[in-house]
Amino acid sequence: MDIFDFSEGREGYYGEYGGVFLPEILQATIEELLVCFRECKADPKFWQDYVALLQNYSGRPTPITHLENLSRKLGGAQIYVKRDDLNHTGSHKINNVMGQGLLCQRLGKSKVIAETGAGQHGFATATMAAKFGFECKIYMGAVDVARQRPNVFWMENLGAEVIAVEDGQKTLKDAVNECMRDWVTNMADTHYILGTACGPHPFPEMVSWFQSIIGLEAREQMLKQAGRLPDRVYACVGGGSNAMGIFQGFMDDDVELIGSEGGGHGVGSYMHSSRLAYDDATVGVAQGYKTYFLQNDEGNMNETHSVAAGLDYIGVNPIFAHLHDQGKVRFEAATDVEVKEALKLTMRTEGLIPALESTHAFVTAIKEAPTMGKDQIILINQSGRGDKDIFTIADALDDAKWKSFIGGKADQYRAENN
Amino acid sequence: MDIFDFSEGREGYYGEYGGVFLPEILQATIEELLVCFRECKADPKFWQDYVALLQNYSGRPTPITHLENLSRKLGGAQIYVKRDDLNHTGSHKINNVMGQGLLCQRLGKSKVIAETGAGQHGFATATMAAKFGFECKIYMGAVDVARQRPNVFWMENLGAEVIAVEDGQKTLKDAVNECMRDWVTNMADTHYILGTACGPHPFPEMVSWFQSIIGLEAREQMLKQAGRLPDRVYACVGGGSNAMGIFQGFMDDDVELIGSEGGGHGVGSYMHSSRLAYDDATVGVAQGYKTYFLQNDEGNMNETHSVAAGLDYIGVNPIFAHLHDQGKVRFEAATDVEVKEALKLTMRTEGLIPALESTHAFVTAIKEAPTMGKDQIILINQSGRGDKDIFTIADALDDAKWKSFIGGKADQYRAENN
Amino acid sequence: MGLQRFIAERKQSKDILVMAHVVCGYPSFEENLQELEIMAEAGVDLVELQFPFSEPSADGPLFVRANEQSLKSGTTVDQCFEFMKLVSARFPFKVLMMGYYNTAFKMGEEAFVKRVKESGGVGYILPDLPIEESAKLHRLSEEAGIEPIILMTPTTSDTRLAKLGAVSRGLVYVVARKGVTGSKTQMGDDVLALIERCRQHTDVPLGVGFGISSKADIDVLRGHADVAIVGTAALKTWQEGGAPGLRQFFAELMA
Amino acid sequence: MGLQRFIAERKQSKDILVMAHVVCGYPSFEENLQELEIMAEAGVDLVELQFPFSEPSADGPLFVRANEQSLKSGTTVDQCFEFMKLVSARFPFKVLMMGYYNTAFKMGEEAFVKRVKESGGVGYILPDLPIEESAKLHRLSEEAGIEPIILMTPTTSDTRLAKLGAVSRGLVYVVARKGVTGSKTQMGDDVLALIERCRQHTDVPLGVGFGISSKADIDVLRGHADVAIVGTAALKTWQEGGAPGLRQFFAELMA
Ligand SMILES: Cc1ncc(COP(=O)(O)O)c(C=O)c1O
Ligand SMILES: Cc1ncc(COP(=O)(O)O)c(C=O)c1O
Repeated sequence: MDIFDFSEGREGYYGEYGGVFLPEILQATIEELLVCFRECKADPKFWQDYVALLQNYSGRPTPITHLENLSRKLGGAQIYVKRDDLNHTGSHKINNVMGQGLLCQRLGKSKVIAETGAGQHGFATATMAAKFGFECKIYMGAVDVARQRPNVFWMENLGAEVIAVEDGQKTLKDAVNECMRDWVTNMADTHYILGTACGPHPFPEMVSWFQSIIGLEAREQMLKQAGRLPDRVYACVGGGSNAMGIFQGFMDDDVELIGSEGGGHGVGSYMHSSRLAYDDATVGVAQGYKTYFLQNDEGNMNETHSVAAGLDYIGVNPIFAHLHDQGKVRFEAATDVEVKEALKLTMRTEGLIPALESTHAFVTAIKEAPTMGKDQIILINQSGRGDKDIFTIADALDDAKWKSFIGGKADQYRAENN
Repeated sequence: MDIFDFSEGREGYYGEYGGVFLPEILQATIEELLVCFRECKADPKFWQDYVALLQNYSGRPTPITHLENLSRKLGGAQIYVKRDDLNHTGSHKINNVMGQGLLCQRLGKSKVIAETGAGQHGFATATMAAKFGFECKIYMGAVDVARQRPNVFWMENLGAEVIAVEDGQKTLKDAVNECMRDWVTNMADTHYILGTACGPHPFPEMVSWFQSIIGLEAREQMLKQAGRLPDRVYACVGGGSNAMGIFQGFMDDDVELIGSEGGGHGVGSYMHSSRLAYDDATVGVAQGYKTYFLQNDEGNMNETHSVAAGLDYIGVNPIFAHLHDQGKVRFEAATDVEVKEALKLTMRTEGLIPALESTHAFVTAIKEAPTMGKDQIILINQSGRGDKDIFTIADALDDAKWKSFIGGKADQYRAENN
Repeated sequence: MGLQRFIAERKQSKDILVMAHVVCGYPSFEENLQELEIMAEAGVDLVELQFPFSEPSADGPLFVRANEQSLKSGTTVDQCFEFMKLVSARFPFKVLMMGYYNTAFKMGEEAFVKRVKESGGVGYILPDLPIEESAKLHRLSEEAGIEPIILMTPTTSDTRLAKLGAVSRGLVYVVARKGVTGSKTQMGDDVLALIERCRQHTDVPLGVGFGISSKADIDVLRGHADVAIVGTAALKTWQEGGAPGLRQFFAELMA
Repeated sequence: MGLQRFIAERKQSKDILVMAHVVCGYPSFEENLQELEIMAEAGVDLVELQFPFSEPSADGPLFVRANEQSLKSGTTVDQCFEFMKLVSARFPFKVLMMGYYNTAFKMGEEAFVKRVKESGGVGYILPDLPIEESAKLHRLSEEAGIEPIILMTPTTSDTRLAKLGAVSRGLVYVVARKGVTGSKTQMGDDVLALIERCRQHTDVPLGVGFGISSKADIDVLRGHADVAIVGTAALKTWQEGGAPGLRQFFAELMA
């Protein structure tokens, strides 16, 4: 099945989802991007360059780790983990960003802009911009700037300008809007590095294409290491890029694909970011594309929540909306509380620190592994590492020593200033 | 040249340096370790298992990155970087730790202890212990515990007990002493995972052996990627394990090897940790071995300093003391100020964030590259990533926004407690 | 009377019409009425009533905040339509719905068109709805006798202008420059050239907007465009100078 | 008179000798003297004078801090030797240098041996110096007529005990248990068995130390060991009870 074969349907549509809903002023830019992307996709050399860049700069291929301890402890399926946390900058975000960097070069543009929530995509983009020599602006909700200062610190030191967005909820979705505003002004020399498989066509397809490297590697590695394909593959779903990335390796196989969304405070709480696992989202059009959004009856977006900033988003990529309708991907939610427990378990049992986002995939896998046979195999995508999120994780785990360390550090800084 | 061929000299001695200076109570334990290590080294299967473990768990081989921007900017030699920062847990320390984990299994011991300064080796050891199922105690100077809380946080969450050492300067060397004290009591079921190529024989040889994987990979990669060997190889030198690791790949070649030590406040300041680059150190015996130490005339150790906690140590591995005597490795120092500048340059020019330790190697390379020909090649070992050191780096760069973020965070925690 | 005929009629007595803008419910519907009162007095010909949306990505800071505040104070789509009904009944100018496509999409395109019509609106501007996605909505609008306002921009190619021209009806909104609403545009030869380009692809009247803030700006357009569209400048004036300020603003603008 | 002969002589009137310990310069040389006065009064036979070192890795917390404090207050190796000279002249007990090898290494082994001898010391204990590294120092010591104290421990194999025994002279220090100085040892059959094992490999007197803190402990050793070595317990008593405390401690210990 090629989900990106539009010859039978409308270009850029996955079932009824997707499309391009952009101001007229951007139509030429998005068309130019589409043309360039089609060229890149058709050019085997482009993909070779892309793979070489990731190998030499980001450490790809990332390995597959067999979690023997956790598998034994849970007593069911054998658990394997795809280690995209080992990428340069600490997550799968770098894959997409490096790909778009190459594409931006081909477009002949000298500036990049990007939205970021957790800061992970912004960090990756700032890194890429430093490497490629692009001018770089990162839009980030003011709330996120305040709570994700470590990433802001690195972005700035990598030479990016970080702009705190003071509108709306001052989080990810508002940063996306602000990026659009920059883009409609500066499209002549600026490429918008969208961070996930969302937004107007061709972004969902393009980001999925770059991320497909995860699944390509993983399929081959599973065959080599475990001797066969996994029965189930788990990935967390924010916008859906890491999940699309790994799932694409197994689309044509008899492998069950499970996306794990931000369950936040749980079903019925209206404090979550589960667009597909829960029943609260409806189809709408915003931020350039049509998909399931967490919105009210009038089409205004609801507040969302997840302990993982990278999952805390109103929409989901249109491909998943379609695959969900078709029953080709199953969606589950992991609540904040479950995520904290799974994180602790994973750290102690295997010495891995998945990002809070990735831990959502672990939660669902950990729930299901014991119900499976010992001869069955599951694969989890560890999209990122958690050690970049120490503030968030320390807060989540309510660590008293951490808090007193921060208190002491603050006192030290104040004393220095006097 | 095989520096570990002791058939002509005394076992465990490199020139006049090295040896075993341990209490009698540990002689049996160190003998047992030596025998086991000799078995492992002679067993090709052991090395295969070791390599496989690092591949599957830590992402080895780490790549070599060509720094085209920095090379162009400096206008001299082509600069390549060995990316041990991409390892699981963020530095080369994991290599040694995983190797000793396998060895500890073979020894049949169920507990591990380790000293740590910056926390990087402790973090790696705690990770390994979680993976292998060992009980784990990490000794860390109280001063380091206070300033390196993030690593302590992760070690504890990985299940290790972190013990703050209140003696002496309350830093790395005191943690080493405290480890020895634990070991003389609990050697029956405890293996001491020494973190660098120092200490009594066979530790310098053993740690060097495990770290030699860096050089093995790097040599092959340079030939493949650059078509030939580098003219010079740079590595930072704390205890000397990452430097020994990469240098071993080029010992028999016509390649100049340069170790970069912690220059701290500079020559003559007596606030540094340059044992070989400066003239302040003399030969002595402490912490189980004979080498150059920063000590006074009576053999009591001096205070040392480096902006990089991982270089801030009184001694240097005995192999380097010998290679220095023989003129086989050149030693230079990088001062704190130089390190900050090189870090900024590297971040902005290449999107890399070397650990403060590794940045010492960059400093020396950046100084020398412009004096070399464009057709010459240098290789820098990036032993670790700096994003784990945000507190140290933010302090070093004196970042005002970071300080006010910490102030705000402290206020938030205090408010929560009321 | 349809939008296009209305413009044609008005243009018999004026060389350029003026379209103004309010964000429904911001600062409040009461203040909206006061603003509209002043606009009517000044002889404004057309008014866009913006239905607030949570993701107004084509708007500049002032309107973004206006959208946000309006929603915060509880403005609903239903209230906006009721307000439209009131306004179109009370004032001599014609009223257009302005907003984002999701508002129409969520209520259903049929219901949306019906409701605009019922509320006395003569058309709508949905800046994030490209023509590729508008076929059904345009058909429904035609059936109902209201006009979808199409945008033409400086980045639009001639090929695409031709496509846009072919489906344009009622009024074409010529976007004077790149960017979002709100910043100042240098009204000069570039804009006139753009109008000229657009004119070659459509026969419907051309409104020019984005950054118009003074009589001088309008003077530049006179003889080239049919409608001058004033948005942010008016809201800014209202915020800073209240009713007297706004009265003076329109008096000077339309002098 | 050499150490071994001194022990033999003393043992004619006592079934077990006692060796005590002070850390030079801690709390101060003056207090060291007061302690030694009390030890002499109590009839202590031997005293180790510990030369403070910055990395005392074989010592427990109390001695670690004593080393540290002494260095902080400026104690030098020269002062320690001067003190040794004073002490060995003033008191009837014999004095040994105790410390870490770096102290000897830095001054040079010849100078070290000469200085110990000159200062009236009868030997030295360097716990981090294994016999493999001691050949030269042992030779120099033999020439000078002072004794290097060799340690035997519960983890030492019989093969190694034989090797140690072969080079032992003056006194062998039997380490009663694993660990560092300072914690309590259960003085029982294990210790006696260890002494028995050591005895099979050497003819020189055996001193037993690590954790001896009471008369009861010594009573266990009586008839098995030649010397009971008391370290931490005495320092702890001094810190807590001062001179009267220490006087009572030794009175009870040696009753
Ligand atoms: C580590 C990590 N995983 C997952 C996500 C979610 O994004 P996506 O669903 O596009 O993979 C993020 C987003 O920031 C992330 O940082
Ligand atoms: C990243 C990194 N590099 C280098 C070092 C120095 O150690 P060594 O000289 O043993 O490589 C450390 C020590 O903590 C480290 O963390």
